[in-house]
Amino acid sequence: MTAELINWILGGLSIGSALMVVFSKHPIRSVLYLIVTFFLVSGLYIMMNAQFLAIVNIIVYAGAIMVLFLFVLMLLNLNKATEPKTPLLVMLSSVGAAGIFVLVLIAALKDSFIQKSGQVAGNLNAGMVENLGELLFKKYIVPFEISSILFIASMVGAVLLAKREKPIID
Amino acid sequence: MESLTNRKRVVSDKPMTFLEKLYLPAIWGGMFITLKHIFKKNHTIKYPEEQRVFAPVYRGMHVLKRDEEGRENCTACGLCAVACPAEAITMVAEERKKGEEHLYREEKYAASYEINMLRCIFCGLCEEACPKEAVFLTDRIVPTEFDRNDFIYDKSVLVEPINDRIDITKRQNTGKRGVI
Amino acid sequence: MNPTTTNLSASIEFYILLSCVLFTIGALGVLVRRNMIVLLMCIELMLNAVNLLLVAFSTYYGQGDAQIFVFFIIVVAAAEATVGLSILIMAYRNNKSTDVGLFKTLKD
Amino acid sequence: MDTALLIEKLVLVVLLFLVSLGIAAYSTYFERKLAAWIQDRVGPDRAGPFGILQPIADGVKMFMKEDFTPKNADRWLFILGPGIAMFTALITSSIVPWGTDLYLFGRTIVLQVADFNIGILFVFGTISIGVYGIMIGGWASNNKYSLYGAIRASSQMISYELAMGISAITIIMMSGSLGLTDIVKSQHGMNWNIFYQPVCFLVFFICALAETNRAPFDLPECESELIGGYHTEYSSMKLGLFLFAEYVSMFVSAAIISILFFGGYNFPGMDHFSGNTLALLSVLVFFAKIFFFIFVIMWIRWTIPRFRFDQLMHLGWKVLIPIAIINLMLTGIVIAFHEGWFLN
Repeated sequence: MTAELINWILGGLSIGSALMVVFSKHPIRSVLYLIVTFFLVSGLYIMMNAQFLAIVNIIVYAGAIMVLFLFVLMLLNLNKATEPKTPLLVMLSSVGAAGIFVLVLIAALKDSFIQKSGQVAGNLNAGMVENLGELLFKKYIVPFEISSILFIASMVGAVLLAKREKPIID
Repeated sequence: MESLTNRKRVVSDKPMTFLEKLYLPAIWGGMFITLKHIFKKNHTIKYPEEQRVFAPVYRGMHVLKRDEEGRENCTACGLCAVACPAEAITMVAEERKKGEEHLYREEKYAASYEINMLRCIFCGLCEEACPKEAVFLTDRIVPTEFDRNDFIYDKSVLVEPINDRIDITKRQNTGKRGVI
Repeated sequence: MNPTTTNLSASIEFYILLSCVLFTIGALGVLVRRNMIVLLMCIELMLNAVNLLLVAFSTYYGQGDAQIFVFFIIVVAAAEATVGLSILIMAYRNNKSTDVGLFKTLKD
Repeated sequence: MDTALLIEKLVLVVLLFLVSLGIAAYSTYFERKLAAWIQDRVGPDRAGPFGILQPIADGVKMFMKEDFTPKNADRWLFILGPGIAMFTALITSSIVPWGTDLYLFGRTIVLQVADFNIGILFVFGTISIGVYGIMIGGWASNNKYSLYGAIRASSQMISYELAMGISAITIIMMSGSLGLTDIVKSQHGMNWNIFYQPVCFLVFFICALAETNRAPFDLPECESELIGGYHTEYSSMKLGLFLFAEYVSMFVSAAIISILFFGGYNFPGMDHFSGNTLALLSVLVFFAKIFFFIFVIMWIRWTIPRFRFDQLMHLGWKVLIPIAIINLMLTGIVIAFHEGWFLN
């Protein structure tokens, strides 16, 4: 089963690179591994026939947000790993907590209501542009407009925050 | 003052019009100029195959002349070395022995005569200073070398071969010799 | 897996599991790392895990609504990243460090 | 999957790869020739007749040169940078429709590697990844000039992507599809978008110049200020990959421009032909358009001086984006009137 195999490979690699994001010493390496993760997740989207979201994921996440991260890292010149070392106890307890968390999540979802057999026969092309466009610009037009206002607000906020204040001369 | 060419432009700093602020007409103008140049004749001379014609007063590599009987003209008087502004010329004089009359024209000759071609500025003052018509600048080009020492030319390079005389008649006819 | 009943090429459980694990890794990063930039990145990772789950369910049920939500989440993530990074730049300018411990002073 | 289809696509991919590299190689030659002609010179003419073997000589030179990695460079990322640049430049050509269908061995062969129904978004995706090659390469060199080049490149590319995207949206509205094949087909019969959207074309073309780092927007690598910018520390074939990537992306962007605005493989009077003749002619016409745009891009390089960085940002944010948005709105209104939205 090729499709299933591709899914497993993409999933495994994305978990691996996500781990590398967390555990690589160098922030720039983290960014690059995160980009790899996004690509793998986009691959999973394509496997799920959600092409539009896959490309949007690449354009927005990998192409814009991560460039921003990389840009900030380069501007701040954080070349050396300046981060203080996390104490071993914190490390161990975090890993333990995370393990328990994922166990609880899986246990909770294991017996949940997901219908297991012959029912769902929705639109096969739900992830295609035509469908999403219809939804976005008819059913969800108001949230769409509001999100653009959110964008402008965040843009103004970012400019205001990052702008260097002029020294007050008295 | 009257200008020599009619290309003079008076510079002004009046504000640009809207059309000028668009820059597009200016860009089109510039593009058109470069396009015109694509079809123009190019001025390249492909050097080893084609060579530029030298001016008659061109000053290239030196030559130490011999007279009609093949004797060296130079008497090692040192005037060229004195005249040289770049101090490129050195020489050692020696007296002519018996039996060397077929080699050297006068009683004294240059045992060694060296020109440092890296120092030489090819001004031609050595040629003008020489009273014996011994040193001339020719239209030959100084070849390139890989070692700085190879640019110090001694007599083996400078003196013209007996069988392969170097033509310097053009330079003798320029009229400056013998004017004084 | 029966292709006539679902549009997914793997079972839905696979995607649920994967997204749980990715989310946990993001949360783990927030716990473990001290660098603010890496923290922001871990938040992006968690958002991405949620997105994955939404897309999986959307395809599972053959309806596009969840994908619209993913779209909005991406938008919000972009806004969050810009604001977060500008706050980070401000903090770095004042303290020459990107350690989250700096924000301890906020409680005083 | 159909084995014949697989072989067909594989042949197409290999062919496309070779053609892209060949055109990129000869673009370097042609660029030097054109520069020479514009400056009343001859240009490279020693390697072979008229110097047509010059790209091969250059390639051999690139291979023979010392491959040097700076001591404090990040070794892996230093290698990764040019690789990403080349990869993203090449992969964009996979969705370009090169001509009408070909009929061979009783099969219909589509001259396109992948007909994505979101083709133009794919183009933007690859463009937005393309910046990583330069950024990673510039940062990994551990050189301040490289870093400046990388930062300039990323801010320039992000800024110009916006105006480019908006002007592309105008074209999407005109043709009603994101797929490049549909965009080409919608321009059949001299309905080229350039006649309807000249302003949009201008914006898109300027942005394409900026995205491919061509003059007058070659600030990331400007020799006079940044001694080569992001590829200062690169040598040998890694440098070669960077330079090659630039020419490949120039080729691809010329293809995209001619698809979006000049009808792709459409040409006047194409209805008189059919079958394989039409396919061959359409490919030839398409390549003629591509070569014309490559020529124009080079011609611009040797005419217009480089921008200053603040001028670049001013042009991108305060001129091109507003123009593109106004153009988008006008187009939307016209389309709405045309389809009679205000009547009922």
